[in-house]
Amino acid sequence: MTASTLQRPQSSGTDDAAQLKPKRRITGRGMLHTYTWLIIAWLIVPIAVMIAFGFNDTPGRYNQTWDGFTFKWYGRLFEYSDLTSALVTSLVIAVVASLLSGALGTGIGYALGRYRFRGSGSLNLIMFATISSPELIMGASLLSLFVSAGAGLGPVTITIAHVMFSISFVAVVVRARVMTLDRSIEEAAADLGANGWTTFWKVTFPIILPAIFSGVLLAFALSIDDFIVTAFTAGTTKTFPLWIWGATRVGIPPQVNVMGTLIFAIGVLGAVIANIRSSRQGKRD
Amino acid sequence: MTTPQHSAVRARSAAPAAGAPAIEFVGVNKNYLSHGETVPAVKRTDLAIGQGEFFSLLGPSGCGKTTTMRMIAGFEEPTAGKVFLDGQDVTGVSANKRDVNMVFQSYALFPHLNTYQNVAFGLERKKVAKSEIGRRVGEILEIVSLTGMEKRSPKEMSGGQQQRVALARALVNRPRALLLDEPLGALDLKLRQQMQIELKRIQREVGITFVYVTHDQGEALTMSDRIAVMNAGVIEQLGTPREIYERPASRFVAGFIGTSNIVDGHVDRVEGGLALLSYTAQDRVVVPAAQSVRQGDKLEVSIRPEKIDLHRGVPPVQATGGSVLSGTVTEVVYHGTSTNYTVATAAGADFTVFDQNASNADDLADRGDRVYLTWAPQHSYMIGD
Amino acid sequence: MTTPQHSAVRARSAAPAAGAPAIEFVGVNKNYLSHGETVPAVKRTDLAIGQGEFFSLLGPSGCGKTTTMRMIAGFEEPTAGKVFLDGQDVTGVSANKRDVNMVFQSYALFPHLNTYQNVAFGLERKKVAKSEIGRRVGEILEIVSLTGMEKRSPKEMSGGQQQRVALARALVNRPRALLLDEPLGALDLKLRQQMQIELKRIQREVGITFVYVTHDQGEALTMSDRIAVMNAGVIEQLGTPREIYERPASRFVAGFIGTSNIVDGHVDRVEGGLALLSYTAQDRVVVPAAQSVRQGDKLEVSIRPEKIDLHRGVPPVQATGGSVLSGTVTEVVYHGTSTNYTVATAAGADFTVFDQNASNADDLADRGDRVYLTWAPQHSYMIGD
Amino acid sequence: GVQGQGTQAPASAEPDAVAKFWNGKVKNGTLNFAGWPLYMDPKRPELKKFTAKTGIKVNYQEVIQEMGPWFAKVQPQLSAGQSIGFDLMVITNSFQFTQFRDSGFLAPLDHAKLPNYAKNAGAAYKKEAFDPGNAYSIPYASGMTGIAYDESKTGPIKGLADLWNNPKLKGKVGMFSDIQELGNFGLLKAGVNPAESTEDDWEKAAEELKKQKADGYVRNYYDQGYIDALGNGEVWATQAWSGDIFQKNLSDNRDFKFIIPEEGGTIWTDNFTIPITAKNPVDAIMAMDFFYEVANASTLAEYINYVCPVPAAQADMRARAAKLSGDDKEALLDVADSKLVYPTQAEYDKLHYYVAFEATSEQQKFQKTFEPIVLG
Amino acid sequence: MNRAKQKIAPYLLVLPGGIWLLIFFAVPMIAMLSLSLQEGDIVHGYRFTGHWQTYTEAISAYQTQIYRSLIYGAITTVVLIALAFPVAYFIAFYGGRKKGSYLFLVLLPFFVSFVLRTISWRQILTDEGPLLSPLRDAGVIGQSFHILGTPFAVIGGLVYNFLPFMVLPIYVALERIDPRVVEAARDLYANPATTFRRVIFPLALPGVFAGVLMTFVPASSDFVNSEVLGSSDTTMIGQVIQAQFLDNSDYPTASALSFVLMLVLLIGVFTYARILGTEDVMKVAAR
Ligand SMILES: Nc1ncnc2c1ncn2[C@@H]1O[C@H](COP(=O)(O)OP(=O)(O)OP(=O)(O)O)[C@@H](O)[C@H]1O
Ligand SMILES: Nc1ncnc2c1ncn2[C@@H]1O[C@H](COP(=O)(O)OP(=O)(O)OP(=O)(O)O)[C@@H](O)[C@H]1O
Ligand SMILES: NCCCCNCCCN
Ligand SMILES: [Mg+2]
Ligand SMILES: [Mg+2]
Repeated sequence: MTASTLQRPQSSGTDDAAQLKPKRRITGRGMLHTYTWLIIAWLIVPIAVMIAFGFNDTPGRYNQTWDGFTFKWYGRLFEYSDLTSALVTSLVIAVVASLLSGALGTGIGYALGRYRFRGSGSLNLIMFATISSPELIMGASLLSLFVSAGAGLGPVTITIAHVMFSISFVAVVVRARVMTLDRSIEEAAADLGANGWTTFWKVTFPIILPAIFSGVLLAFALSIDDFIVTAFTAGTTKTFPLWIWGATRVGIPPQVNVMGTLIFAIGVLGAVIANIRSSRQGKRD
Repeated sequence: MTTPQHSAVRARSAAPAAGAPAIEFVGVNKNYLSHGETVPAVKRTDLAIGQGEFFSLLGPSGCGKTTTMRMIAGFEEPTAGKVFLDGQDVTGVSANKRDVNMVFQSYALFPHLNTYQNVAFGLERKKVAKSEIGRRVGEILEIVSLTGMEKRSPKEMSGGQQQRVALARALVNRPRALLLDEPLGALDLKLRQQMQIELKRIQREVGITFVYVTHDQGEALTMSDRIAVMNAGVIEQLGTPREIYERPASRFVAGFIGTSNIVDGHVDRVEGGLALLSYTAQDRVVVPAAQSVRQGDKLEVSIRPEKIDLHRGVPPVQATGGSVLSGTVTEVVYHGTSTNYTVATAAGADFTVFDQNASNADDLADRGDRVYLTWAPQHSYMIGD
Repeated sequence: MTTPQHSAVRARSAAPAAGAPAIEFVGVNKNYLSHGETVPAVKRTDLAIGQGEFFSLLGPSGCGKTTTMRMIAGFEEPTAGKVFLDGQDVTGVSANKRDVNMVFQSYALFPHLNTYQNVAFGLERKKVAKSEIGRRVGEILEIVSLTGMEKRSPKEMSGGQQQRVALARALVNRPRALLLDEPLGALDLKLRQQMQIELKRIQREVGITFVYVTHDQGEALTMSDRIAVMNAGVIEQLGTPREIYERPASRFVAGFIGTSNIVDGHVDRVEGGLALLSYTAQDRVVVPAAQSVRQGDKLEVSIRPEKIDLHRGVPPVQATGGSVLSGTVTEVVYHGTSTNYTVATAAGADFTVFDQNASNADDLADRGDRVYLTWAPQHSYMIGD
Repeated sequence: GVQGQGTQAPASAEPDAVAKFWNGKVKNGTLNFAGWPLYMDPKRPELKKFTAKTGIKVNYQEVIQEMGPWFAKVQPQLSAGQSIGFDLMVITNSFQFTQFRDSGFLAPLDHAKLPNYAKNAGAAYKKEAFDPGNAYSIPYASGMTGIAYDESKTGPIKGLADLWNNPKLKGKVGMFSDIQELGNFGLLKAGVNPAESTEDDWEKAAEELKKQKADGYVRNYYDQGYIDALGNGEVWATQAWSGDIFQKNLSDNRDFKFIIPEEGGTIWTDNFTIPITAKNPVDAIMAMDFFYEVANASTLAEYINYVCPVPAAQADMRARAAKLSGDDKEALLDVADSKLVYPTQAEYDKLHYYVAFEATSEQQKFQKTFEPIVLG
Repeated sequence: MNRAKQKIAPYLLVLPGGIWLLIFFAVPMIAMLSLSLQEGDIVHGYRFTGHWQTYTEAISAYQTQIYRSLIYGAITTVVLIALAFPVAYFIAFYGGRKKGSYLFLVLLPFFVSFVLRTISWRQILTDEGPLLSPLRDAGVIGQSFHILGTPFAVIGGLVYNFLPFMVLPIYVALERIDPRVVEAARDLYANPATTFRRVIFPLALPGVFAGVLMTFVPASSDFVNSEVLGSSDTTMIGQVIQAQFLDNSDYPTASALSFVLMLVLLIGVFTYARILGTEDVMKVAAR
């Protein structure tokens, strides 16, 4: 009948009540749906493998073949003190780097969003360059600098590097927020008797704080997972990714899988909670 | 064209044009499914829109105007019933195969194409020859006064100009009907008024049926040949602007279109087709009464503010044949062309009285003045529902 | 308070309130520097706004309304001249130290604070005691009918509610004057009308001077005690709504406020303070003439559409004492409360005639009808410039 | 004795340099030890014993997998005079050893603090050509580079010819990415003794290696990761270090074979050294000497199966075996008699020393010759 | 007074971060350029001699790897567009209220370390691993058939790791398309295919461009995927640079190669961004 020949425009997400018993047809939409899930499955495969092998009752150091299920690696999570300290190093660097780049990036982002000033063009260019430059080159050039300057490598140089590539990301996020900030809100504060300082801390800062926070989170994520730039600037310091990299050649202990799983779980949980909170807020609008 | 067999089914009000109506709904019903629940958007509707008519759908938000429009365009299929265009059943025919075009509220111009390309889009799809496209686009751009803007992209144009591109893009295809869904909603007052005039001019020029959705009653009144007032998925009244304004079929219509003064009371007497409602010795309302009205019935009477005369003293003899209500002026608002008085009447209701600041009009009253309102019985009417 | 020494300098129209005006501009001038060029935004302006006045600044976009307002608030400093608040020179005093408050077009509510916190913001800056703040916020929220909404954040409120928070946030500080820059610009028609009434009520209640910026003439007419009509940085006319509507000082004001019919012609005769302009034997315009008018002068005469009577036949004798123009109806637009006729007249100009659909009014004419327009001399006037 | 060499070594460190370095240095109770994977029992029994004995806490990390990357990694810090985080590191006698020493990155050893070394080290391990007078290093272990293979998949393998021609091994051969190691095997395949090779020989060797690669034999070039590739079947035969195979078989219960190719293999020495910026050099040198106690050398060799620089350890192993019985006894005796731990003359005849470089430019030339092979 | 403060405020705000970027982004590039023109060795130190021959030597020794990297990068990008577009399309147009959830699933890999998930692929694809062993046992593939070490594995890894970077910008572009515009096309007689070709795809192009920028550069300069999943047949220039810096301490060669790579990529990126406008790209990049 008529309904079955109908080509549905894509906009309406709902089905017609007219199609009382919709025949299962192979539609473009259905194919796309299946395809999308296939891609998602593919994306998840290595994660699933990582998680699974954290439960592998492997006898030796080579966690490669399935030897039965165990929880023991969770109990022996901190058995490799150097692995543990690599993780701690990563966390410390990520915290310091994200806070630092948060502060520096906020300054740039705020200035770019708020003022027109000479040099903002070049600044934008440098930011664009840091965002689009290959990490390899940034790492290599930093190494060149440190080597030329005769500076040793270690946590400090790693942090410097991480701050460097995170600043622009923070700045872009903050700038976007500041640009959409209604200037008259700050004028309103002045109008209500607030001086410049009070206006910034009581009005502007709280309003752009969520953007700063997402910038800092982004920087944290970039830092803790960074491998390439870190490889060039680490010297003998081991971060979590570097430790894993080193261990690949000689077998990765199941503890790495466990740590990976835990980081994954915390990240996912955090994202889900943040999402639920923001969607609750959205609903109140 | 043969007379379609469904012609027996007619909309409430006959279409003015001869032959098959440009657009016809027969028993159309539309439900949406939302979160598993059925949302009735348009309830059983019959409707015929004549050839060349400027037809408006008027009603509050969510009443089903857009849904009606989208069923004509082919973006939604009716849950039940049929849609005819020029007498042909188009139910189930997809949008790109229907010979009607739509002007969207947000314009929906193709942002990556310039004016010329936007306007030529439909003709290209129809495989019209290049030279012919050029000719027709040029022609229509002239009609909408956009000659010379061919190369501009949408974001390089003002709201009003974009609006006209959207119009040209639809009109250039010479559709059987043009559907306009709140086309002026996004424009500011001045531009809106200007575009109203422009639209009316263009419609006259091209002679195409316009189906116009708006929730602005002023716009509907000034522009339309006929108006359908919708409420909760149902057409409550269909008629010319004057029919609808002066004889609203329901309380809803009366309230939605223009300002109405509404007063209620119990019938004291029915005489010569007129019902009399008394409030005090002097205060009374006389209204043409339906056959069914009996003494003691409770009635609601509606009077438009421009029909009322306001007197500072006791009203002249000639007025006393009709209604008289005394009261006190609580607000006087000067509007330039007119002055509006708000009067707290003896009948309990607050009345608005509209008075043109005409050549012979003095200031009728000041705030606090004691005044009398009078009007002829034929300018008031009982309201249903 | 002592009379300030500048009191000799007076704005064109005397402030109605006694004592020092709430706001006074003396020789104020404001230029912006944009891309190295000087943009004059407000030209040499003297202005006095009285205590408790509802004062509107009306004018087209870019005429300098916002700039004027911002100079009062202290967001901009005049390039030349002085600004006084309650007789005190505040030129150079920064915004946070001026005792006036502003309501922004976009409301500019603090999105991270709830209603209570928004309203309390100004009092906190003034270090008012906590309990006192609570009391005053509660009081003002009651005035703006927002009691119970204290905990809501701005985005949890409708446009109209936000508007009232903005109002409360300013009013709670009991400023010398409240500045409102198109406060209703973002609201839709219905809400806008509702808020107009609300604003007027609140102003009456608190008795504070309101300086109101709008480019909507209807709004200005209905709400203001006095209006300043600005054009290109200059106040073209300052007066009550009625003064401005009925006796516009310039062609610009006449055109900007309401619809004006403008007709020109050469003076045939000057007699008894009236100038006569003839077009044909029957077609003539009679207008009160200034002393300087001589025979042969070219005059422009303006008549409001609601002052004109439209006759289908030759006009009655009583009307011939004034102006008579014959013409043809080219457009009839039904508006419900009124009908507008467009008439192409013998004097060359197209006339708009406004006719209330009053109780005694029949349809005056149809499109194409030959008609006569008449009006009394005193309802027309010569326009300057 | 094993003769690894770098460029012609200068005379041993001046005596006052030793004094200058060690003056005022004291034991701190911590030791950061940089070692190689598969170079010590994962339970670290010797280190535990050392801690028990001296109170020095040892942080042992398997951070070295190849000499080039290790040198590159620590070079910036050492140049800047900063600590690399390690007090003791085990480095091979390849040209990077010379680079370390010539850059002044190695602390001169105070032999007064190495009584066990003086007493127990084999004679050959006291006159290494790459470090005359053992001024900067004493051996940790020696080892051979040969071929390891999975006999179940390859059948018998005899030598380098298999890695070049045996059709069964196509795409299943692993080679070292260490330039020195790779070059050596190229030279041996070309019939040249690496220690006596000339620049022309290097070209020839490079040709051999390129051919091997072009013919599709090489799956990849590996650092210490070769053992993993062998374990997971990525390669079936590979260049390998002698003791690794023993440990891999032990820990994973596998049966990989190790041979010295009939065309010849190489022998090298890994050495204890103290980075010049070490924070705990006294603790480090105490550990060095500790490993020269016969009992400790014995258990270390027992586990790692590399060539032991302490001859007396062989007797110790036999003595300990005597106290055991059954499989354990068997196993320990196997180690004591292993030709990999105590090679016989027959083995030495097949073993060659590394290419020695007269000058840095030569070493760079060597590197540039073979590098592009590894880097695809 | 106030005005002067306003004037210097932006500079004060920008200064710390700006200096940081200058010293640790701009200056290093110069240091690298300088290093590439030096001669010497790691033991005796490098001196500036303006020895540009390092460039010619390095390029001629490693041109294969340079080409290979650009080709792998290009293939990866093309495959990414093909794979990502339908996903982005589905989520943008049919995702409904689950849009957020779908995007989240697509971003899931980001919650696992880059190195770790690449290694996980190695584990899956290994010659005697869970994928190939059963196939080999079943006789579907030959004894020496393998995936690891082949260009397929390397490009597969690159595609895997960068897929979200392509889905996201395309999604953002598609999301921004006003559904009315699509309806307008249908209204103007375009069938679904034409609507896609003439309206949806052109409007999604900025997203595709941004995606290309965000994937081509990191993919063609990557060394992790080819190191973990590849072999010496798949060596990319990133590995060479990495090795010259971090294994061989041949700083001049490494710097010269880095500089060449940077020029090739940055010139590409900047002309590309010039054409498209950096703003859009940055906006998407910031997501
Ligand atoms: N796709 C949909 N799914 C579910 N319900 C819908 C959908 N579209 C519209 N509705 C519902 O159908 C009813 C009619 O909607 P419609 O859009 O036709 O109203 P409208 O008169 O155009 O209103 P407005 O003036 O606000 O545009 C409303 O209740 C609306 O919520
Ligand atoms: N900061 C500024 N720099 C340069 N020129 C300005 C600035 N602000 C306003 N102007 C110019 O000054 C003139 C007056 O502007 P103003 O904002 O006062 O107009 P307005 O009457 O409020 O207009 P609108 O109704 O559009 O709000 C305009 O020509 C405007 O372009
Ligand atoms: N598993 C420990 C291996 C130690 C090998 N070191 C010698 C490297 C020779 N280039
Ligand atoms: Mg609608
Ligand atoms: Mg303004």
